[in-house]
This record gives sequence, C-alpha cells and structure tokens, in this order.
Amino acid sequence: MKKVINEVDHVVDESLDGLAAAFAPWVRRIEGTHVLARAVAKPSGRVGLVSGGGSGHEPAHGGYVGEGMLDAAVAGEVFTSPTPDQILEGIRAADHGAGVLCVVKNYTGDVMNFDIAAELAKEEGIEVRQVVVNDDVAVEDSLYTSGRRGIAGTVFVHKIAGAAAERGDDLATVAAVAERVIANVRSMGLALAPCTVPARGEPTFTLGEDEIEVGIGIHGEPGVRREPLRRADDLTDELLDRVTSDLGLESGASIAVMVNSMGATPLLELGIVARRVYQVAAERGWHIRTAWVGEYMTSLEMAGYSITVLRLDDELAALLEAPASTAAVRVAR
Amino acid sequence: MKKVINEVDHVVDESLDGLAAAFAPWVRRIEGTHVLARAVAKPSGRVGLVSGGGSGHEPAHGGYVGEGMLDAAVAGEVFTSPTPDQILEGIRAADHGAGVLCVVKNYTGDVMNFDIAAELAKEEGIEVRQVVVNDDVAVEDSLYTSGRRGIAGTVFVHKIAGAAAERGDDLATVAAVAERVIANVRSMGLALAPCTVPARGEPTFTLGEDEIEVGIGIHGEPGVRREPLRRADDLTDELLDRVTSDLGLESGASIAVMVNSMGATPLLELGIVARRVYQVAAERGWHIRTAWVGEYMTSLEMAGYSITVLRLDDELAALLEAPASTAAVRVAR
Amino acid sequence: MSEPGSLAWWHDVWRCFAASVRDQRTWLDDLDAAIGDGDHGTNLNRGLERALGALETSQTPRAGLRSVGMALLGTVGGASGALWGFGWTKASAAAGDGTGAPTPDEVVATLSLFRDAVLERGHAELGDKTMVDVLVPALASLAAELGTQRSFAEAAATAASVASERAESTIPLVARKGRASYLGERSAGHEDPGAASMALFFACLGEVS
Amino acid sequence: MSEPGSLAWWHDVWRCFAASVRDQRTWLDDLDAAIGDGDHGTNLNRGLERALGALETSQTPRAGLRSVGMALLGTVGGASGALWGFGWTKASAAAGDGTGAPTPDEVVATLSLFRDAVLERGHAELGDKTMVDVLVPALASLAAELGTQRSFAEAAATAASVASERAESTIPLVARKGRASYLGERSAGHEDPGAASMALFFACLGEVS
Ligand SMILES: Nc1ncnc2c1ncn2[C@@H]1O[C@H](COP(=O)(O)OP(=O)(O)O)[C@@H](O)[C@H]1O
Ligand SMILES: Nc1ncnc2c1ncn2[C@@H]1O[C@H](COP(=O)(O)OP(=O)(O)O)[C@@H](O)[C@H]1O
Ligand SMILES: [Mg+2]
Ligand SMILES: [Mg+2]
Ligand SMILES: [Mg+2]
Ligand SMILES: [Mg+2]
Repeated sequence: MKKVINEVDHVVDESLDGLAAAFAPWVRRIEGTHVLARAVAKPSGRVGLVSGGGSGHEPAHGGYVGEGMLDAAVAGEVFTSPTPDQILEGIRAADHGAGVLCVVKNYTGDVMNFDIAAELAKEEGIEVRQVVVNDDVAVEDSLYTSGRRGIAGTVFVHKIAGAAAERGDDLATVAAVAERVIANVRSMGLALAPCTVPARGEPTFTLGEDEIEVGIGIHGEPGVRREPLRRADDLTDELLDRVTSDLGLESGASIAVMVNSMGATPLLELGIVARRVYQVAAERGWHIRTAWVGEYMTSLEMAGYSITVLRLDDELAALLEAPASTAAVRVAR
Repeated sequence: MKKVINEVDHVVDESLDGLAAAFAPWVRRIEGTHVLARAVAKPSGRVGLVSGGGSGHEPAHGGYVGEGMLDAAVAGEVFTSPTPDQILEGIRAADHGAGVLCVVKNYTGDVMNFDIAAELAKEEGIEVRQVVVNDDVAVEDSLYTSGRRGIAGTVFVHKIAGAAAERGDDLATVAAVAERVIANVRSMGLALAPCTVPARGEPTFTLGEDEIEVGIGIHGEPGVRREPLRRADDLTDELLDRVTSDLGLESGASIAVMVNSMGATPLLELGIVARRVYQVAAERGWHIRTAWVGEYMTSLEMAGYSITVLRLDDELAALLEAPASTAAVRVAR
Repeated sequence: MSEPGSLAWWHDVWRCFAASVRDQRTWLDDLDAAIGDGDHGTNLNRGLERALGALETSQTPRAGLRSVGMALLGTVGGASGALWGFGWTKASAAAGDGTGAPTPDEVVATLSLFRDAVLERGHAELGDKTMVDVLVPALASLAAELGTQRSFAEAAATAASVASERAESTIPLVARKGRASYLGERSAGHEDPGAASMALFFACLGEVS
Repeated sequence: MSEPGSLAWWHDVWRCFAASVRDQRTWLDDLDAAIGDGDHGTNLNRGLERALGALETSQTPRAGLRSVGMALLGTVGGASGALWGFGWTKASAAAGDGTGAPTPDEVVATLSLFRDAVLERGHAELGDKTMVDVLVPALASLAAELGTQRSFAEAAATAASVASERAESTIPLVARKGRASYLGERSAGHEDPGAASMALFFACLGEVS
C-alpha cells in the first residue's frame, strides 16, 4: 500500500484537522469529534442540514458544509458509517431551533446509525427528520433487500435541500424538497481499478488489464458485473441509458448532470465522457441546464466514474442554481 | 493502459469539447482550435491573459479561464506544448486593445512555441509580453541549463495577474505583478506512482512497492531522486523545507500555500499533508492566509503531491483574494 | 470456571471474543472484502478493545453490558456497530444487577434481548445471509438444551457448534440485507462476515463455560 | 536517383524521414521516456504526415520546404516542433525557387539556414545533449566532403555515418538544455531522442542521394 499517511489508525483524524484548517473560511471542526460544522452558523429559526458517512469520499461530506448546503458533516472511519454519538454531535451543531434534516445514503450501517442518533436527538428535544438517498440503478430495487445504494446523487440533495433550508423553508418542506430530488435522481458507476482502504492495506478487488467492474458503489466494493473495457462512448452510453430509462426520462426534459470521478480518473477523461453525455442529450431531446464534472463523491483513489442525472422542475432548478459557498461547491449570487 | 477514452489520437479534442460544454458558463471553445476563451469577453481596454501548455494538467489551463483569471487557455497534446498557431489564436482572443500577457511555464518547448507565437502576434500589431514561471526548486537553477521548471505555482500567477488585469492595470504593471509572484513562489513535488500518456500506452516510469520519486515535474517525468516511501509528515517536512529555504522565508511572513494532488492522491491524504503544513507554519511563525488544497496542476493520474508556498505582501494578498469566477477557482465578491 | 451470568463470566466471554476477533481480524476483513467493503474485522476489533475497558470498570453485569453496548456503538461504526452496539445496550436490561445470584436463564434472557434488538433494528430474516442466520438458531439451541437439563457448559458447547455450522451454511446464500445484498447473485459462494464473527462469539460462550 | 536539391529529391528525403520516424516511433518515445516525457517519436510522427501532404502540393523546393516548416510548426508541438518547424520555415529561403538547376551548394545553404535557426531559437551548444550535437557536425562533414570534390552521394553517406556516431555519443553526456536537463546527472547513460531523430534525417539524405 502506497499512501501519503502517517499511522493507519490516524488517517481520518489527521485529515480532518488539515482540511478543517484549509477550509477555515467555511468550516470548523467540533473539538474532540469527527464533525465539521459551519464556521459561521446560519441564523436561528432556519432548518439545519446534516449529512455524513464513511470517510474516503472527499470532498464529501465536509466539502459541502457552508452557506446554501450542509450545516454539519459527520465523518466515520474510511468507508465505515459514523457512530450515533458523532452523528448526534452533528445534529446538535446543526440545530437552530427549526429542526434538522439528516441526508442519509442508503446503506444498512448509515441508516441504522443515523436512526439511533435521531432517536437520541429526539430525546434531547431536537426535531429530526431523515431522507434516505438511493440513486444507484446498478442495484436491483426490491422490497426484500436493502434496496438501492445512495451514491453521487446525494450531492444534488445537499445542494437543493440546502438552498431550501437557507431560504427559510420549514422542516417538512425541506424534507419534501429533498424527497423530490431523491425521486428524480439516478446514478450509476463503473471502476477501472480498485482502491485500497488504509486499514486493510490491500486493494478491495483485483482486475485484469482489460477488465472493469460495472455497477460499483462508493466503498471500493466490486460492481454487479465484470466485463471487458470498452470505448468511453460505449461505457457512457450504457451508464446513461440505465440511468435515464430507470428515470423514464422524457424528451424535452430539463436535467442536471453529474460526471463524477471515483478518484484517479482525471478531468481530461471526464471531459470525454461529458462530451458524449451532451451528444446523447442532444439526440434524445434532453436539455442539460447544469453539468457538474469533477470529483464529488469519490472512493479513495479508485479509477472510474459515475454518471448522475437529475430531472429538474422550475423549483429544483432554481434551488440548484441558488447561491452556495462551501469548500467544494460555490455558486455566486 | 486502462483509460476512459475512445481513440488515442482524439483524447484532447474530445475532452475539450466536453469540458467546454460543461464549463459553458465560463468558457467557449474557439472553433477548430484547442483554445478555450472566456464565454463573456472582458471589457475592451483591459489587458488580456493567456496561458497554456500540454494537456493532462486539468483543471489547468481551461479551468482557470474566466473573470479574474485567464482570458484564454491554449491546450497542446498530452504533455506536449501547444503549437504557435494555436497560441496565436489564444492571443487574438485575449486581445482587447490593451495588450496581452502570456504566462508560460519554463519548459524549452513551451518557451519556444510561445516566443514564436508572440512574434507572429506582434506582426499583427498586438502588444505581447511574456512571463516565464520557474517555481520548481527540485531542479537546480543555473545559467548554463534551461533553469527551473514551472509547475503548480503557475496557478497563483494566473490568479494574481488575472486580478490585476481585471482591475484595469496596464500591460507593464500586470507583467510586473506577475514577475513579483514568480519571484516569491516556490514549489516541489513527489510521486508515489507514475502516469500513462495515452499515445504511449505505458507508464512513464516504474517504481517498486516502497519507492517514490522526489522532485518530479508535471509531465510524468521521473524526479531528481528515487528513495523509499516515508511517513507523510517526513515527506511534507522535506518538501516544505526545500521550498521555504529556497524562498528564504522569514518568521512573521504572510504566505499562501497550495497542496496540490498530482491526480490520484485523494483529498483525504492531502488533508494529512495540510495538517502538517499548518503545524510547521505555526512553529516557524509563518502566517498562512490562504491554503488551496486539491487538484490544481495535475499530471494525469499520477499519485503524489506538490507543495507551493507564495510569500505575500499586502497587494499580492488582496489580488489573490479578489473575486474570480472560473470553472476551477471561484472567489466570491 | 466462573458462574455463567456473573460479572467475572461476562468478562471471560468478552475477553475471549476480543481475542478471537483480534486473531481473526484479517480473515473477517477478507470475508467482508469478498462481498462487502472489507472492514468487518477491523470495525469489530476497534470497538472490542474499548468495550473491554468499559466492562472492566463496571460493578454489575447489567452496568457492564450496557457500557459494552455504548462502547461498541461509539467506536465500531458500520452495520455491525449499530447492531452489536444497540443490541447490547438493550440486552443489558436482563442481566444481573448484583442483587441475586446469576442464573443460566438470565444469560438466555440477556441474549434474547440482544437478538430481539438486532432483529428490530436490522429487519433481517433467516436466510438473508447475515449474523441473524447464526444468532437465532444458536440461541435457540442454547435455550432448548438448557431446557433438557443439560449443564450450561454442555449447552453452550452445542450452541457453539450450531453457530459454526450455520455460519458456514451462509456460503451458498444470496444476500438480501446489508452491503452484500448489492452484489445480488455474486454474493453467493462466500461466508457472511457478520455470521462468522457471531459464531466466534458463540464459540467463546462455549469456551469459557 | 533525383538531383540533390530538386523538388523530387526533397520529396524523397522527407518521405524517407517520415517512414523512418514512423518505424522508429516507439524507440524514439522510449528514448524520450528515459530522460524526457516520452513523446518525441509521437510528436515528430504526427507532424511528418502533415508535412508530406504539404510538400506534395508545392511547386518549388522553396515553397515546399516553407510549407513543411509551417506544417511541422502547427502539428508537432513541444521543443522539437518549435525547432524543426521554425528551422525549416527559415531554411526554405535558400532552397531553389524553380528558376535555376538545383545544386549541392544549395542543399548545404538550406541546411545551414536550418542549423542557424535551430541554434538561434534553442541556444544550445555542442555537448548540451540535444539534436544540435548531431546537426552541427553532420552538416559540417557534408560541407567539407563536398569541398573535396566528392560526389553528393558519397558526401551524404559520410555525413550520415557521422550523424549516427554523434547521436550515440550523446549517451554519456549530462543534458544542459531541454527537458532532460531537469534530471541533472540522471540524464547521463541515455541517448538523446532529438539527436537520434536528427541522425535518422541525415541517414535519409544519404539513402536517397
Ligand atoms: N440488516 C441487517 N441485519 C442483521 N445483520 C446485518 C444487517 N446488515 C448487515 N448485517 C451484518 O453486518 C455484517 C457487516 O458488518 P460490517 O462490515 O462491520 O459493516 P458494513 O457493512 O457497514 O461495512 C454483515 O456481514 C451482516 O452479517
Ligand atoms: N534548446 C534546445 N536546442 C536544441 N534542441 C533541443 C533543445 N531543447 C530540446 N531539444 C531537443 O528536443 C528533443 C525533445 O523533443 P520532444 O520530446 O519532441 O519535445 P519535448 O521535450 O517538449 O517533449 C530533445 O531530445 C533535444 O534533442
Ligand atoms: Mg463498512
Ligand atoms: Mg513533450
Ligand atoms: Mg463491512
Ligand atoms: Mg518529449
């Protein structure tokens, strides 16, 4: 394992220190915790937004803390959901008297730990609601399983629900907006190379020189299928097709797109993917209002990418384009 | 070679198409060229700023085109300096009657191609000045060689000279500000893993499981020294020491810092580096005004990082913190 | 041997479990890497050190197991952290408060609360390829054997072998809960890591009794 | 064989050079990978296809070589693009404009302008481990041999072997110009890619004459 680290056990703690210092205009680390909260708290009477999950997805989630997005981000160990006591700290920091919405990605661990934290927060008199993001179409959705995973689409939930909270919507409304994003957002990813969790020291899987994993999550897991590497356009067509047919995307629809690097895939290659997305959108009559191309929800240094499509209505578009100021996302007034 | 590409020969062209589409709020591609110019040209009578170089350094250079930074970015093939005709197109697009400053990284190819382009532009009656960035302390500076390389510090030149041009400084003044940045900025990087140039298809060098290359440039070249991997803090101490002693950095100095990923090294690890930089700065009495931590001047999917330190005076600090709006750097008003 | 259900006995159980997980950490991580995210051994191991410390400073089984649950909840993370942590905070309610003598029934009642809490939180059913596939039948075996007047040691030994069999019999299953469920059919052919660690726990019940 | 300095002869020279670079592309890239950035063969190859096309539509050596220079300048990129491209746009001035018969002296004058332009742009000196280490002595040999009344074919063959020797003798040198200079002492022990491709060019002068 070749990584820029000191002790394997201190990776998350030390990284949070450094990122909190560098991101000081936006965040502060709540001492003794793995929580990054806004440097300047939002006015009281506004709904708070908390998200989090395992570390290793940077800039998620601390990069999304700031005006117009999250109030607090809770970091677990690498790829391990945070514990309820930490989440509770985040909820406390985000509470400004109007309740807190937790944006949770659909993983058993995340859901259960956020559930327990929410119960503890309620015992303290904080009103808490949760939304569970499950945008990954690679995984079959079934009542009898844990359902779909939450992946990169979560960042759109942060942005849009964050804007709703910022403008003063009440908790039920912010939650409803978040649910509307969740209902309209789908993603799917693939990997060209695995990543190595520091505590484990070995790649999470191995691939032949010409193999890729299709339908990966964001925790270094293998995907749902292994297959030969193909041209960028073919891969992109498949991901886009899976995502948009699940969404039932109609010609004439307005959409936001995210082309997300899993970590090692450079922007040069994401540009090739974006080009194809615009081509297909033009053919199919989808209007791309915004395209986020870069690293938004990574999986350490995994090589690969995911595509996210969000169907927009006028309100979602306005909230997506509303001002935001965080370490990783900035939209000017 | 595992990459998200179609044809090896079309990588740059296709990527520019996709990035231009996604970055449409900031840039447009000048048809038939490898030039990304501002979507909305700056008012006439203002100095234009052009930069560029080989591709593979994304978000450099197209990501820095927009208000407060560059007017045009010229992309060569991967790691190959652009040709004079392309640079000339960039200069033409950036010219608004007050002359154009070219920010060139010190590589023989870049310098010669920009020189030729500047001569051609002068023949067309455009006033052109050039500054050559040579911030890499890994390479010995000597009158008898090509001197130091230009690496990540170049982005600070874009930001600060861009702000000077935006506020209306004349060409000589903008060039002088750029030279002041160059005189006060130093960088050094190291690699944990090489990258693969698409046209070549093989890694630019090979490293043992515990080896790193210290003193790398940004074109996949090996560094000046090969040595065993050490703890993040040790590596960071060495880079920081080399950079700041070359700069003769004094206690009490105000600085801007960049912790730049070469591509594959994730933000999680950059956080660990940033933490150490803040620790050392506190010990040595340097005041870090701004820290840019992320991908600014990459080398495809190379693993590793560079550290850049810029000594600030009040004017440089103000220009660094002046508003900017580009795909990759945004500073709010 | 200490009395099953006594504070000393619970110490023995958790010391044994912590040691097994420490020893088998890489194996558990490997099992999890095959169908999950490779951290199961690391997760449990991180928490069990802390849990042992908490137990050592406690005066009664009830207080001790509650602090074990809190420690696990605060350090393990992931699915197993929520289940093991929440489970033991709940289970502690049935453990002795130091007023009466410990009984085997108390142990079964405590483990039953743990099982109920795991089922309540996780909503997993038998055959979903989770720790539940071990916990439910192994606990049922323990209770049944005790009902036939066997000694606790004998009953626990039987439960341990049921647990180990059931862990292995998760191999052919397709996961329907937890991270492994995302793999669909590809999850078949591998032992569930949470089932494997649960079997280590039952092995310890047998070993120390 | 066509007359040295005629349009047909220049066609032969560039066709030969384009073919050599195409064949040796990977070797040139490998040389560049060792001490530079691995693109020298790819760079030249990209430009030479285009240069050949430009030459084919030209009416005189002067126009043809100028368009070769422009094509190289617009497609090769990197250090070699600037030097080869700029060099040939300048060199063309001494080439025939179709009015008189081509002479060997014209060829030497053309190559001398090329050399002067390369020196002017690149500021490299002999021993800096660049293409100059081949260009300067090989051209000097060509001129000198022609001065002793040898045939152009003989003189060019000698120049080609000088070029090839000089390319090899860049191996022990420490680079002082270009990308390889950043490696310092580590640049010693490898042949300079630009010197190697320049030797291919002189080999073609010999081959087609
Ligand atoms: N809903 C559930 N009910 C019971 N056990 C579960 C459930 N989900 C997951 N598990 C168990 O948790 C184990 C994984 O634990 P661990 O790897 O520590 O957490 P994570 O999956 O969050 O990385 C699985 O092997 C499975 O036995
Ligand atoms: N200043 C210079 N003068 C003459 N030749 C040079 C100079 N700098 C570099 N070269 C030649 O250019 C060659 C490298 O060309 P190439 O790889 O195509 O460009 P780049 O270095 O920009 O990648 C070197 O091997 C060397 O022979
Ligand atoms: Mg986990
Ligand atoms: Mg090059
Ligand atoms: Mg796991
Ligand atoms: Mg080269």
